[in-house]
Amino acid sequence: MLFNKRTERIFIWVFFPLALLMPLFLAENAFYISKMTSVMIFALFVMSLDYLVGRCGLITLGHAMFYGLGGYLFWMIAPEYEAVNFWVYTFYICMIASAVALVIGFLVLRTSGIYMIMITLAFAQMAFYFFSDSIEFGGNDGLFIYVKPETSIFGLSFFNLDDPVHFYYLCLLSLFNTLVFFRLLIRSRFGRVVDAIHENPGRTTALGYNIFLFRLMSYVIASALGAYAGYLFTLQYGFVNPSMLAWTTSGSALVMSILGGMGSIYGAILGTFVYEGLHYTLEHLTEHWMLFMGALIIAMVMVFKNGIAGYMEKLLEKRS
Amino acid sequence: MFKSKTLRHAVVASLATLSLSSSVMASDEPIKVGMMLPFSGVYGALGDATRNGLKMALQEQASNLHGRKIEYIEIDTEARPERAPEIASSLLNNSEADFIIGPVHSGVAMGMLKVLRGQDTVMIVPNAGAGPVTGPLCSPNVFRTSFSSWQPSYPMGHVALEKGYKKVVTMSWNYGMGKESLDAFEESFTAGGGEIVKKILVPFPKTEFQAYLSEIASINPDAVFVFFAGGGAVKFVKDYDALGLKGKIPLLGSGFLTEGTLEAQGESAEGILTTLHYADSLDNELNTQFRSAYKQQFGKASDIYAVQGYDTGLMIASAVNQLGGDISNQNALIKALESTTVRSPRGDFTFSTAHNPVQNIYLRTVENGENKVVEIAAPALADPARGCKL
Amino acid sequence: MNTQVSLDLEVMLETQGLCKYWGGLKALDDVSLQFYDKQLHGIVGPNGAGKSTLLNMLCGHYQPTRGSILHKGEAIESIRPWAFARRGIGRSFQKTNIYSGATCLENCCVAVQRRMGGNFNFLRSRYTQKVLDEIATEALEKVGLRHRRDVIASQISYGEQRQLEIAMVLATAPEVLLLDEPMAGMGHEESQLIIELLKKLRREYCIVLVEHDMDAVFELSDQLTVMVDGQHLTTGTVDQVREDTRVKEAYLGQGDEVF
Amino acid sequence: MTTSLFLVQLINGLQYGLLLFLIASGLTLVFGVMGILNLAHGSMYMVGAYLAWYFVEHTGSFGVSAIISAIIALLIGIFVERTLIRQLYRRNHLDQVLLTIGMIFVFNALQGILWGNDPLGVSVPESLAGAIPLTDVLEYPVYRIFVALLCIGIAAVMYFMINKTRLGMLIRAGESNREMVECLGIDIRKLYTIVFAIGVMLAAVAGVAAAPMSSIVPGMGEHILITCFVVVVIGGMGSIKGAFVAALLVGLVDTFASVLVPQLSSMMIYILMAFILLLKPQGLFSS
Repeated sequence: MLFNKRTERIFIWVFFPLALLMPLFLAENAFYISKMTSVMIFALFVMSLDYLVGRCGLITLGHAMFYGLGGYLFWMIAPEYEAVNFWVYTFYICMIASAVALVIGFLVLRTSGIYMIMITLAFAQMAFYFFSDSIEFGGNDGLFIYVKPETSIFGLSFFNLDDPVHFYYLCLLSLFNTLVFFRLLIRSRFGRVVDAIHENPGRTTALGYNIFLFRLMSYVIASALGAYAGYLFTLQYGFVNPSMLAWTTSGSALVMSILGGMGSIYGAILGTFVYEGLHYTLEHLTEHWMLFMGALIIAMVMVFKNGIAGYMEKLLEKRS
Repeated sequence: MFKSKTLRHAVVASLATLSLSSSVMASDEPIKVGMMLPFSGVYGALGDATRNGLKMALQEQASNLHGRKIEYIEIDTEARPERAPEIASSLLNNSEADFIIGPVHSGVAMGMLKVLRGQDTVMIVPNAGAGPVTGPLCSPNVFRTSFSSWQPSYPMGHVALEKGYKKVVTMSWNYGMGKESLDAFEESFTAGGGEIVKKILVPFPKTEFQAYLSEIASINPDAVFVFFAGGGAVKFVKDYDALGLKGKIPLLGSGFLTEGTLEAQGESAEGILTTLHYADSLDNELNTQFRSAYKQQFGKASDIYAVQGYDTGLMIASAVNQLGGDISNQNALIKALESTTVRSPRGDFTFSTAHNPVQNIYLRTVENGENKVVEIAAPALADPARGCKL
Repeated sequence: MNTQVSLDLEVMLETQGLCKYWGGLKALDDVSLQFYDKQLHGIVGPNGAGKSTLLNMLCGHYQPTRGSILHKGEAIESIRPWAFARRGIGRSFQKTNIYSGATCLENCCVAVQRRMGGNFNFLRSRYTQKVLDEIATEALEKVGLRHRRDVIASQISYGEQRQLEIAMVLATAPEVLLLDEPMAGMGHEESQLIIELLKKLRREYCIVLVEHDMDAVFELSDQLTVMVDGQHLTTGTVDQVREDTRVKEAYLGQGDEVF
Repeated sequence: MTTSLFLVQLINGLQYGLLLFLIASGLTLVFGVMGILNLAHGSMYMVGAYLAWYFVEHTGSFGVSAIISAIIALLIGIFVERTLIRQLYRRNHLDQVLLTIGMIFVFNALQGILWGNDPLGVSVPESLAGAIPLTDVLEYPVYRIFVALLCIGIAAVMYFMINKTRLGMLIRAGESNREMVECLGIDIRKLYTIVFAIGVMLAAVAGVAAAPMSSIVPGMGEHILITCFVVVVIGGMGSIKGAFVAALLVGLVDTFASVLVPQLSSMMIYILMAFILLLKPQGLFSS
């Protein structure tokens, strides 16, 4: 078990209280709220990818397919001018995405390594062109969502999605829940088998596990959460675009996940915030932000062996 | 986990910054112009030119701004639509820009509109021709200084009929702008009795045209009408020549086919007929002045994108001048903008009720590496603005 | 030419005309053997005799080209690899094959958990299940690794890792143990530990042992099979095999001083 | 489709396929020998095209420009391998992915700084400027035939090198067993430097060759990169022969799909790849 729990605990205790308090300081500036919200949504997406790549050893370059699917699914199944229930549609979208993941996972998990990277890419590209070439789905220009869902449970409504601060807290809650969920998942009996498969698939088969089933299950879980992230993204601005499904989206998510520390789950949040933070800072500083971004990425690969999370742990080890 | 002292410091610090930023006097503040343009990648050249034109205009008009300075905030959209809402929100809420200029790419335009429609800022589109911007999604605070994709292509149908072409193949990338252009051409061409024998939509951004051109050659139509821009336009025109279609089947296009690409296209572009709201060789004083000034300042020839940026600057300056420098009342600002007549290098133009330019469309042909104006294909053409309720 | 003696014990595993061809190469050719319950069946032969190939097919790792494998009379050669372990056929590998990043206990827990269920229980913590830990600890106890319970597997000695691997197989509660050179690369003392262990185990399980260490095989085996060039040469008790002239020839032909 | 149109499309498909092979061959070579997944390969294709343009502008000769560009690419390859790639041999694939993505950023930024964002074009060298008439309307430019022949030539040279020369022997040995090569007393690091540099040079040469028949634009590398990966994976990672067959297959499928099933044409090569990988999970010619 690569990542120790202490760093994770420290991270959680620093990050979440800060994130909880942030709107109190920055409520005046709607942009920071919405920027933080969108970074958290993407962190959720990166986290689902991190589980798949880092914990299960299933490297995919097609995860953005589910991110985009989350958005398009909502557009497809929700009535255009009527507020639907957020939770009910979360359930629908996760279920449909799971069904899609079940079929695609059944096909792609027969391959491994680089071949799996490419076959997941192939399916994602097909989905990308499906949406970007068809007029019914708004083509290259994308679609608008006009009415945001309401969030009542048994008549009680905690979040008003039209209010950026409410939406911020909904996303923070989602991120926190996802982190907790993955922690539980990793510590569960299921997680034990997944770890075992990641470390030594041959041995695990010899112990009598049908590793395909476990991989498929993991793929479905991660895909459903990826779709949930895409659904949140769509709700934030009410905008769906095929570029959500583009391979570059999968690519940058992968970069953030590696940067954060593969398989550490909480590293996904770290990686996303660091990457987005750098991107934001650099692009406001210079037109040639790409040069510095690239150089920084290269430098970070050289310095951090297991991403930022891994580096933090090393620091902590040294001190204790 | 963390020391409570540190936290308190952080709280105090951020509160202090907050109160500082809101206490600055409004009248001393510069006019903030946010730019959401692509400065890298495939559309990078377009973003550059637009920015240059815009800055040049505002520099020239500095004396008309009633002492107000201009502050620019430039953000690279990378032509990624999924980032558009966020950047727009950043310019709107964080930078509190008075004007937001952008974008080049239609998908990005849609994402921007989602955030900026009806907000307390003015969005001016200096290029993206997507119909909905001044159609069903039009809004009081959204203007366009360029064109709707319908505008440059619609007159070409009449031109083709006049030339006596009966059967035409149309072709473009399979995306909004391309499809809208082909539809506009088809509208006027078929209304006059012409026939579209085949409509080819190439997946964007594919540039392997050989297979399609071979097919066109086998159909052998009277003419070919295309919409391509930038690198794709270069490749298409070169392929059209290399495969021997040039000189045998006349090539017509929406003007972007030969804008900013002529140097790279070289000989291959000679003789192509296009329609557009501008031409480098337009014979008027303003244009000559503009072109030489631009060349002097930036060291390269201006193009349509520079003109569009320039006109955006003129439009802003004119409104600021009309209001005596006080642009704090949004309704007044919008009124001023609406009533502006832009004295542009492309010829004077006004705005339609949907906030799209009412402008001349010129028929041009490529001669010696330049777009030469043949005639005015449609004078003061207004976009039908289908679906706009303004 | 089945020279195998019938015993009054139950036949756990049986091969009938088993073949494995790799392209033109006959790694295993027409091998028919019977493995009895509560007996230790040694398999020896020079390098390339097909011992490991045989073992890999008995555990489902390879699909036979021809022939069949019977487990308690049922043909199982076409079932999926993981289903072999579920039928109680456990194996250890020639090269150490453990979860080196996890503790010894965790290693065995993975093995125990398969038959205890709850593998698709997503939320209940794996660390709060006493029964599992107890059974896993028992398995460690059996191989004498109890004191290493909470040590990361990569940090115990090589010999202990081999023991751990056997513990993992035991933890799956198998009926058949397929052991592929469990003593390979070990020093004398470590080998002795394994030998003692196998002596304890051989009256409880049906064990198939492929091993290079002849002394150990002779000491442990109830039945002994000699294989040469992918073919079955002879099977019998240790004494019978020792007397067999063909065996001597086969080994002498290889230039090996074995006996 | 008439027979003549079919033949023309066949030529189009083969020509496109051959160019794809040229770009993809470097990618598969580097992966096969060094196990490095070089996502910056497309950037080298772009760099090649830009260098070709730059030196044609300055020397006036396409041939000279091609040679200088190839040499510069070789040097870039050596430099990148020595300073960056070398540090990562012992790290996992994903770190290599991250590194090469960083390199894409850097190359794109440098392209913007050095050459700007305008689309550029190189004209076909005079000696290869003619065209051969195919039908009444259609001609086939000599330059494209030349490029196709060049690709076949390079394929032949690579085949010869890998199967008949000492370097090729080392490459094949290095593929299967790193230690063995080291035991032979050969500095594997030198071998890796050479192979990586050759891979980079192949990409750049492809960029140079493509320059006169395409437009030189920012981002041209990323688009081709994905197509190249499709080729390399269909062929089987690391197999030159596989890349050759797969490139032709992809070229033909893409060409004919454009005409026969236009509504699916954008997806067609991905459908092809998915289909092949489902049948042969290791590609057509995996080792």
